[in-house]
Amino acid sequence: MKRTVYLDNERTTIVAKEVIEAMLPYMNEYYGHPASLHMLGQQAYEAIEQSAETIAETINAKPDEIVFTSCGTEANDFAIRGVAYANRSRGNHIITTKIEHPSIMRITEELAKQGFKIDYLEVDKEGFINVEQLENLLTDETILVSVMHVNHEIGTIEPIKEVGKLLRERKQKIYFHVDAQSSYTKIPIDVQDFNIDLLTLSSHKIHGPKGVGALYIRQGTKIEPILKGYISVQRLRPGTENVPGIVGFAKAAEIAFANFEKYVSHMRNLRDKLIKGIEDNIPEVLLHGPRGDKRSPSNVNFSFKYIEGESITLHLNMYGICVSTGSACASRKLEPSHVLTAIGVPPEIAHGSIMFSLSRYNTEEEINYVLDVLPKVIEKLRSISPLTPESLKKSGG
Amino acid sequence: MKRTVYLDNERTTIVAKEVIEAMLPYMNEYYGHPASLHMLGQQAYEAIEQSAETIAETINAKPDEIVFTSCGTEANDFAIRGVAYANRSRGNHIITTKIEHPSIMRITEELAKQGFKIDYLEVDKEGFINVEQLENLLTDETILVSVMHVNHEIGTIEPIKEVGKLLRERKQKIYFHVDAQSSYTKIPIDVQDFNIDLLTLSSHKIHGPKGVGALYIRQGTKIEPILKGYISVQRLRPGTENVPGIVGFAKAAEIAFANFEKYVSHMRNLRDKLIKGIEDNIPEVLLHGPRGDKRSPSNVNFSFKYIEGESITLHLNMYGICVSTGSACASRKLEPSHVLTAIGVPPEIAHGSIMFSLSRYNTEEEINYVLDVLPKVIEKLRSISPLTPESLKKSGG
Amino acid sequence: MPIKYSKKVLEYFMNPKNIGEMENPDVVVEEGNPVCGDMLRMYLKVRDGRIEDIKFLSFGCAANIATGSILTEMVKGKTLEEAKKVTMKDIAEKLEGLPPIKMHCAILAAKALHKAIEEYEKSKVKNNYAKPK
Amino acid sequence: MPIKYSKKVLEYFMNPKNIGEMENPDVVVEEGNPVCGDMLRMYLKVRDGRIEDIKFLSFGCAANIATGSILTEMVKGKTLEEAKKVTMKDIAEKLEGLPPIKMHCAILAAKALHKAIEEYEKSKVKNNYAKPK
Ligand SMILES: Cc1ncc(COP(=O)(O)O)c(C=O)c1O
Ligand SMILES: Cc1ncc(COP(=O)(O)O)c(C=O)c1O
Repeated sequence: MKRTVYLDNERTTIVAKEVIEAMLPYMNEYYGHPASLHMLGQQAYEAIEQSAETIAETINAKPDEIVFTSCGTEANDFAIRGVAYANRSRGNHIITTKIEHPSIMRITEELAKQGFKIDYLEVDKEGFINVEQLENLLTDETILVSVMHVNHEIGTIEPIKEVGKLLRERKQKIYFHVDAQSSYTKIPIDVQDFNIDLLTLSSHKIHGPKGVGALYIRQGTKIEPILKGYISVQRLRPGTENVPGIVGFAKAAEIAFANFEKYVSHMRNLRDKLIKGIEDNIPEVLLHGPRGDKRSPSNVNFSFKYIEGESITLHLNMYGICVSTGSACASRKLEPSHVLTAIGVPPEIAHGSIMFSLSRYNTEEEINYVLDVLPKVIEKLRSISPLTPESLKKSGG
Repeated sequence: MKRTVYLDNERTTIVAKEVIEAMLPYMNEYYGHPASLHMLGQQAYEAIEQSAETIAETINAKPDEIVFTSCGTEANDFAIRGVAYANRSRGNHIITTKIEHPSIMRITEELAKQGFKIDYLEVDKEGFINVEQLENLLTDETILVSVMHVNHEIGTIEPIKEVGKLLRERKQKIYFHVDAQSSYTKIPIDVQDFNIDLLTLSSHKIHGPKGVGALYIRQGTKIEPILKGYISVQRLRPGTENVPGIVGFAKAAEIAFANFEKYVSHMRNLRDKLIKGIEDNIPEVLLHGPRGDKRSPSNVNFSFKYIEGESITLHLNMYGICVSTGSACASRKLEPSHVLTAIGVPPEIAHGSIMFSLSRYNTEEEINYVLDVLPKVIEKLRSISPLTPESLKKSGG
Repeated sequence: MPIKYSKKVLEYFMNPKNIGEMENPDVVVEEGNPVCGDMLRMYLKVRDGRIEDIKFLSFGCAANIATGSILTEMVKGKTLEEAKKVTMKDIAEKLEGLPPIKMHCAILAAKALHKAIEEYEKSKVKNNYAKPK
Repeated sequence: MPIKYSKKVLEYFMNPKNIGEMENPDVVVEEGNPVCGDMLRMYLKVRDGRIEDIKFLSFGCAANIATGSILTEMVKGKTLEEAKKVTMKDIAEKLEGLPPIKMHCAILAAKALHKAIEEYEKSKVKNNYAKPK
């Protein structure tokens, strides 16, 4: 009955039709256990090998440097704790940023409790780290640097390549981890060129199925598995592999890379249309993150002043528009987005933030629909808000 | 072209048609992130809740006592290390058996390295533990007992209820974990009646998709998560949930329990037909594990003397028959099955073991086909073997 | 656990009651703070010890708007003494439940009401003292 | 990693060559042990310093059968000196590769052959000494 306009693609995406089709035979035809000797087992095993090859190729890695996990969160945990524990004898210092996804932050908080020393890089108003600050923080004890490629809330593209270059020049080995979940299939990644040792990918962000992630681990990296059970056929990650999921992930990557330029420029066009439309039609808005080429092609994030994001989200939902908010009201901890806080957005404005994240399936017509609905919703909520430009100036932190 | 007779259902199973159908809408319709506020997110969230309810009901538990994982291996790791770490202050003694699945054994080996004291219960010639031995091993330091419900290789049904009763009578709390992967949907489980605190289940063994397992955790159990990342909507297990996988798992359980008696007696009939057929038609064979009601309805495991299991497996594969072997030649460690070793099978006989494991989809006609092919294969391999009854008697360990 | 609202909450959220500014109220109070993401302004008009009119403005989430709506509905026409007895539990119940993490919205609404009544009573006392002619 | 055999290995496994007992061999040797899961019995008939006939029996995996087959094919008709030079690497190559975990099968086959030749040569020396009439 009601239309759906899905603009929450940074959270998760629809599974592509071709991906589902690629998965099905591994559920009801080649459904054997990849460690089994018989035909159905061998086919499952070869599917894993083939999928690793596909994924590896997209980031200029080797197939046996890809380990499939159950999600990006697990891959991040694996990368950070796996390297931290395996290299503890060399040092206990880890550097990351203030705007990482919580799946990294929880891990570094955990490691801090265990005696690791964690430094969090500051970011500027657009969300960029400062490579000089990173350089100044490096010590002989530093074993790992983790910097995300693209920020998942505000779309900032971090200077990964410069970080890789800096670390390459150091005498001692400092492992470089990149969480590439928000950039994969949207911004080219070359683990050789960028000097990346560990890279996190996730299937459900690229029109693949939920239940699969991957960690690229450069050959020779000292790392410890974090799940300790019995190995099936993959090294370092125990348990029966999610074969159809892995096949679907690879298929999703294949499709995205076969049409990389087309999909990305489509998203970029919609992004710019949406940004312009909002700025032209709604007063008192604030775009978070950079503009143009330094911004992810799929990310739009605005604060609508004087109103609160959960209310906006739920109102838009009534019109079939699916978005996310960085408001405290929508978080389990009742705190506004740590990313917005890190770029200096005051909490009362952060509460009014809405992330619109695009996929290749969105259309111009959908953006028009949003640009029709959104101003009404914002106006309605502002009409019942006690806040005004003046009241906001008076109210303190 | 060639027919397939799949008898490797202890390793993994075909995904049921109805299960695939139940999963699809969560890939391309209700594909939102379960933590998202909008409709597509709420639907995903409710699907997880609903699935937990379905699974919980089948084992007489409450929905919020079910935590979904990525596989049974992870659930086993979570149960054992999670409880061990969280209860270390109370004691460091854990009791398990000599015939657990490697996904348990690797964990207890790991814990032993970390200073835990692990006792492994002996089993008799049919694979049964002795509850008296367990009782004698209990100390004030014991925090956890882990005994599998049904052995995955030889189908022995362990006296779980008696173990639960024994532990219930102790003054101090001793957690009881049961790996029920080989029994779930085949032998009734009641976590209240059996006094089980933690129960491992896996989807891909019951005609559900790969990539999903579950751990039942009794309310009030002191347990620590083993993956440390950001929580999505489930407690204790971080990462974006595999929503379609979870839905498929629940659907698979639902189907199996709706037809429990029918499916089980079908498998039991085929099992007995296969056992009788082999014993009647092939000389010098040895059934591993118990007979009758004390044996899993889906498990048949024979050694064919004087020949080796990998060869048998690959020969049967040429006829489209998919089975597994406990031979050293098929293992990564070049050791025969630790289960067969534990029940006292000499290695040269263990090498000739073949597990035929049934599902509800197998037919009598398939069993007839196997009983037609198998004797020829065994004879052919015996005709090229240097071993004879006499030579085996001479050869030593 | 994500936030799961009852149908009633969503109904009141989409069609809030007694929302808007009020001309010539007897009292205006604010409760909460935009910095925390939740704020309510409440207007009260009292006649003969009864709440003749009550309105509110909301900066906040769906629960904030819904609790404000239901509370104002509940107390409109009631005596001040009756209104004082309304608790956050009553509000949550009328809404057919609130997610635990959103109970603070019911508290906020109840607080605003109690503060408004208090201020009204204080001002009356003051007026009583001021007016003896 | 599961065991992944080349097509050639599977071909030789399903259709093994030179397999079976031999009547009146010059030598019979065994290599390996059923306890370890791999055992080969090899029969050799030599004429004029050349391997006139060679056969084997196998208790073991597909690789065991395939390596025995290919090796016996490779050396049949060769001189003993030529046969001695055959290594496990040659065997694996002829089979278009063996999984690393299965290289021990090629070693076992090569060992059996070398042992058989050695025994043959020993027995000839003995016979030579025994026969001088
Ligand atoms: C940047 C980033 N890292 C990590 C994650 C977590 O990955 P997953 O959802 O696959 O567990 C996400 C997605 O939520 C993300 O956007
Ligand atoms: C008894 C038992 N426990 C644990 C496992 C491991 O579970 P999974 O294959 O889901 O990782 C298996 C299956 O291989 C099993 O049979």
